[in-house]
Amino acid sequence: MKSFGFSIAKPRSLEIDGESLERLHRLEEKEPSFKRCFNCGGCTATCSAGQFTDFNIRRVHNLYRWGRYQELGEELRKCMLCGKCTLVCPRGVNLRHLIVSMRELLNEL
Amino acid sequence: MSKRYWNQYQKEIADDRYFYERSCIRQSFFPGSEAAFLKILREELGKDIHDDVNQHTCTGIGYHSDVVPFETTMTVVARLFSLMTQAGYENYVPSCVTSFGVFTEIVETWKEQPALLEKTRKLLKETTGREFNIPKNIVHPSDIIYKFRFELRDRMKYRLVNRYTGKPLKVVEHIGCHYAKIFPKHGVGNAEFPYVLAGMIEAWGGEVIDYPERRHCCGFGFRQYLVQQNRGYSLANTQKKFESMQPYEPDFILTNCPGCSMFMDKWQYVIAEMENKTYDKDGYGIPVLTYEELAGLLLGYDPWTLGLQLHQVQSERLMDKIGIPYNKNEKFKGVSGKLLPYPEKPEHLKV
Amino acid sequence: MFHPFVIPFCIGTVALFGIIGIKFTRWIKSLDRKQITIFRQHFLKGMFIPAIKEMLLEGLFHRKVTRFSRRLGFMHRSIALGWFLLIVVGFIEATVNLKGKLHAPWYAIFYRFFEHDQFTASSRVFADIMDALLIYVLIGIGLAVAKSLYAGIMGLRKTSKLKLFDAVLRYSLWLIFPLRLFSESLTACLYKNGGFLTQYLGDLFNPMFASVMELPAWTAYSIALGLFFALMPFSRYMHIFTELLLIFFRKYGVKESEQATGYTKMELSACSRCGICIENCPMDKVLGVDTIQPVYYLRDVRNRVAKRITADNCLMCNQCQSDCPVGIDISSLRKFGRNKQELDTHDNYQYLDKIHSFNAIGRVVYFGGCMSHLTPGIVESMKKIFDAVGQKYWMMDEYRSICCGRPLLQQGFINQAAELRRKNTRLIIESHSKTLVTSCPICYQSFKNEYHLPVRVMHHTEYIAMLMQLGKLKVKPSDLKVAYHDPCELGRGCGIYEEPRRVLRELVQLVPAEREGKDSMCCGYNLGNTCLSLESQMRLRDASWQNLTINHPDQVATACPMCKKAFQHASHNSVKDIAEIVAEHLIQ
Amino acid sequence: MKDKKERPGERRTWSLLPKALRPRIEVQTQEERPVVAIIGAGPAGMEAAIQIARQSCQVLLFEANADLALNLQNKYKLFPDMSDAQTLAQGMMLALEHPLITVYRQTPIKHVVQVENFHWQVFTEDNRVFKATAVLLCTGYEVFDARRKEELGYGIYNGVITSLELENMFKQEHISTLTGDSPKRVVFLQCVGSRDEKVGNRYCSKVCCVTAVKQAIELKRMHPETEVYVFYMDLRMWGKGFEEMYRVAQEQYNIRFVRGRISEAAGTFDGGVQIKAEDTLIGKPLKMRTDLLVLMLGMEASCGTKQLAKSCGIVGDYGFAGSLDPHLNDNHTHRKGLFLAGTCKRPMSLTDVIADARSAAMEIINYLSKQ
Repeated sequence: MKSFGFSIAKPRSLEIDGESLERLHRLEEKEPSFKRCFNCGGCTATCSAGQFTDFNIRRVHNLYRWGRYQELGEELRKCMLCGKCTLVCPRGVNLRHLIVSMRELLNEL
Repeated sequence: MSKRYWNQYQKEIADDRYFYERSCIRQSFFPGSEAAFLKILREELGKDIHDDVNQHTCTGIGYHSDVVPFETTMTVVARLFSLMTQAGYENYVPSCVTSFGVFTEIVETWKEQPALLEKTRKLLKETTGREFNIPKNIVHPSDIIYKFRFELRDRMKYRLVNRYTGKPLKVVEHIGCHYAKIFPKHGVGNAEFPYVLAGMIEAWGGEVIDYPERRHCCGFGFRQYLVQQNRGYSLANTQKKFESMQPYEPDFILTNCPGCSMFMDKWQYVIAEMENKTYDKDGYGIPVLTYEELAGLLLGYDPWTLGLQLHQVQSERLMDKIGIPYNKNEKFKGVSGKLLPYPEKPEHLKV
Repeated sequence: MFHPFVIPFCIGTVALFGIIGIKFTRWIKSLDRKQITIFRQHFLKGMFIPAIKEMLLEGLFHRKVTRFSRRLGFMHRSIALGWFLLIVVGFIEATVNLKGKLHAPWYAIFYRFFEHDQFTASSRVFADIMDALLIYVLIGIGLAVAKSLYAGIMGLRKTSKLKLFDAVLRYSLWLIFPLRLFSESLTACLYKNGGFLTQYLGDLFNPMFASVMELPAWTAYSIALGLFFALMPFSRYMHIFTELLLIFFRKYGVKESEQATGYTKMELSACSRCGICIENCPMDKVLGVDTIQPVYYLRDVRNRVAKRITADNCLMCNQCQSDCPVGIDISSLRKFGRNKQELDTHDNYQYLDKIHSFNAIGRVVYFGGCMSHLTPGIVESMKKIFDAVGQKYWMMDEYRSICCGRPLLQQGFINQAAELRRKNTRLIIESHSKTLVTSCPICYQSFKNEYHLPVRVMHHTEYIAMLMQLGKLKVKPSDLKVAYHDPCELGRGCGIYEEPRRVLRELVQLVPAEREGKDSMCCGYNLGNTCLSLESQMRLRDASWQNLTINHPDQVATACPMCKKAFQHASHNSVKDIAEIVAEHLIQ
Repeated sequence: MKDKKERPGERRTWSLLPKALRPRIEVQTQEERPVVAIIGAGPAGMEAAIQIARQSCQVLLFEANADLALNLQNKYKLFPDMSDAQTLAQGMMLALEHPLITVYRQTPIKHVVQVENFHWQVFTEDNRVFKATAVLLCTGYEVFDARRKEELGYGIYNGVITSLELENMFKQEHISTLTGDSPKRVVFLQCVGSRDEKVGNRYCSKVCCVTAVKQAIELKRMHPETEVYVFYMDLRMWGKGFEEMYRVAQEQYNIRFVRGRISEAAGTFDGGVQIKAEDTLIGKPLKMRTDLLVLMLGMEASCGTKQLAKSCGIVGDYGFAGSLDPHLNDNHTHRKGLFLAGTCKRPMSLTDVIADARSAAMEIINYLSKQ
């Protein structure tokens, strides 16, 4: 491959068709309650880590949903696993397991 | 009814007596195109078109790259108009879509702000001692070819039909953004239904492909490609278009803008070398033609005189499909009759 | 005094002690520095006698099993103690016969085969004692057979499932004593040297049959013994010796560290797979999950086939740990199984570096815990109580809370948990306070056992109990009927059973739950399990609620925000934290 | 016939009792009219009673409380037309004064029993028995107990009130914080006790969205300077005029709608409430101090509904009474002669309740005509 001194910029829009959602399906298998989220934001509002940083667990799992693993980066490491999010979730999503599972799946990258 | 609505999307295109202004970059990248245009107008259609020896840039690239201020651009453009006035013409025909955009923009500005017109007249007078009239009609050469597309069709030797299958060729048409996106009413079909190239393709037997990113910019974008670090954005736009048109398997791309022809052609090489990806089935890339080259080809002009060999993606396979004969040995014969050295072959893109 | 048939026994015995020796050495060598230091510190403190005493009590008498179920205890005791006595008395018998001369080990074991002239009064007595002991062991074996057929006999709901290897071993163990009885009876038939039982049985045999069968029977006995001994170190029966070693080290203050060590291996091998841990496990009892209990988990770890879900799908309610007769630190072993080395990163919480402490000299540091933000009733009541006794306080996590780190630790994030502990430790130390009161049992357990804080750590129930004892809190009792729910982390986790009850007794009428104290049922919201669905949690909660309300209390009291939330989420408004009940009974 | 077997010997058991303890059977034998017992005199029960009586049937209307239509009377204005709730209630009560309608106030019903194929007996708490040909359950709803969501601070912080309490303030035409000042900022929170798996209520209570919009508008009318925020997860403006009200609330009253659920509330030193939510549309956590936090309480099956549905064996989802099917037999149960109307089935708006009561009346008349 030749080097031109620049590369093709990646689009900022979500290009879903080209993405493999295999990792999402595996997450849904690991923690089925994930599918129930209706994005009320209760988790982010109560999040212990979110009181100190811009960590937004709802955003994190939406990024994961669309396979934006790069943008997720090290975000999940900010989580303290205290479980408040799980406790407030009106849809009964098991967020703690979701976070650990996401970290495991992302670790494979 | 529909015809009446369609009339609202037409523009006025002068019949004859054109003042031609050449493009800065086309002369180096597609040197045969402008010559072919003049030939078609003079020999096939018998029109009066003036090609002035004193013409110069319109500053379009500098203007859109924020290098040249608007006042300067207006004065430079005024000098071009004064050349036209001096030569006794009223219909201005800029070869370049960027120039076309700049002229329409300036003329519209003068209409809204007469003070600027006066200032420009003053500046031109002070600097060069020249005076000018505003052109009656500014049209792009593609408008003229569009206007006379049926006349040309009758003189053409070939049609846009695949001679092996008998089906119309599938053509992607791409219109320069500055043709109809800045002042929609100055384009055929406005910005909503740009028809200038599609009209030619349909008239000459081809089939226009309507693909999702049809109206997307080619990626030229002035500031994007001028700075090396930004070229990735330019390239990404072009790639987006290619990704979108690829499933339709187009036979070639037809453009009316120098930037678009250049970038859609050359970026195919860059993408191939970067990612080993081409957008036709066989790895040769999709040929990109200007409307003059296409008209010339169909009228039976020599492809090497039209300058097709200077494109990145080569057109032999397309000519084979249409049935246009060409001499392989004369591909790189110079004007002097001597063979020029062959260009270096790309690693991934086949030629 | 030798006969070739003793060879299997000899091989087995040598293999047994050889392998045990190697294993023990390895384990002891791989203890970590902290454990060795503690062992050394305690070594000179005269722990030897108590250690031996407990080894005897547990190893032979099976005191804790007996406490759980007398029948089960009897079974284990009859096998262990009976066998032990058979060996000891057999040895004495042989020594007496040889008048104190040294003799080979097989001589005592196969004494009846080698010594035929047993007509003195003392030898008759020995023969009768040995027969009595044999009967004692055989009763135990009989009970074990019955238990394997029907667990209910032993007061167990379920018995642990076996693999083939374990089954072979079990059958060889079961065979040993009937074979001994059979062989001795045959010899008694031929030489009249038996005790009351063997002689009685021997006389039933035809001497011809006896003379033919004698040697094969003794050989079979020797093979059964040899096979059992040789395979024993690789099986669950290894627990017989390991338990003794474990008790020894435990008496010397050795505990599980953060990472698995040789001590962990001892604990793994010390599990006798009695299955008591299945008995009260809420996962099994309420949800019917019967693959994750310690007996299976430890087996899988030992066989290196443990799946993640077996380690993960546990509430960490510590019910099994409190029931375990061997006292294995199951929670730690499970934590090792959850170790997330590959995910457990460093420097995750740098964003906490900016947080500064508050100068709280003379104040109590109050740490509500993350969850208390969702139960403002507890926090407000604690503030009221502090105000009522004029105690100044600094609520460390009033606006934002740093987690104590225990939830991470429970899930195997050792580094990350340590990082949070460091941050909190710094804040607490820099506050210069002397007392830390927390409302969350999870934090309490963490501060108490996982942190090394130079301050007094109290759960609010302890704190309130202390205030009451000092007579500082003025309260007016009412005749409300209240049942108390022991949170897992506070009760079984930290042993705080009495303080909350003492507080409640001062205020209200305490009515008992069906199971309480160390048998209290987890509310289901325990943070120890990340895999449980909400539906399962709710089932656990409903079971726990039913257990609590068996005597129709007006209110249920608890001392943990999680438990409170769990019950509150059901259609019950009548759950309160002890702090709230105290605040309501305060005399203004 | 099956129903008969369910409670055999119902009568015989009484005869074993001493006379004084025996239930008094009050026989309604004015004429040979069919008798319909309606349990619960809310809008549904009252409307059905009126409609059935107009068809010349005898109606016995039982109400556990001393007042009729308590829930309705607690309201101030009705959405979407802002008409007066009192007027509506008074009108209905006036229409109840019909010779064929007998209203039994303070008469809680213990259970209803089918004695013969076409005969029902209604047992009151004080051991009276009434005979009826058909029974209509209109036992209604009660609001969610906000204390179950402790994190929202109801019952702990004075600034946290329920939608009912706010409605009451409207009725008294005086809105104030505990300190007596008029609130500078009021925050409404939707879906308290509905759409929440943690408290076991997965369903949408249907009316809270528009109620919050209505109350917000009323609030702005009384205190134009108050800032009003509505925190929602989805705004379900399903009824006639609802969407228009929402638009008016935005445009005319400048009520601000924030998409996010409030998950924590804490007291502030000056007696206000600090809430934590996320503005999910920009993806940032949000903290806000407010003078009043209004919890829009969802509907749950009332005690009476739960108890009667259980004793009749018609328990549907979440303790509500279950109808035969939601389309053609929504007023029927699987027991002949036992009908349902109103919010004892599921959350409904007042408009729907009245329509449902009329349809129940029609079904009952049809049923009676076949006897």
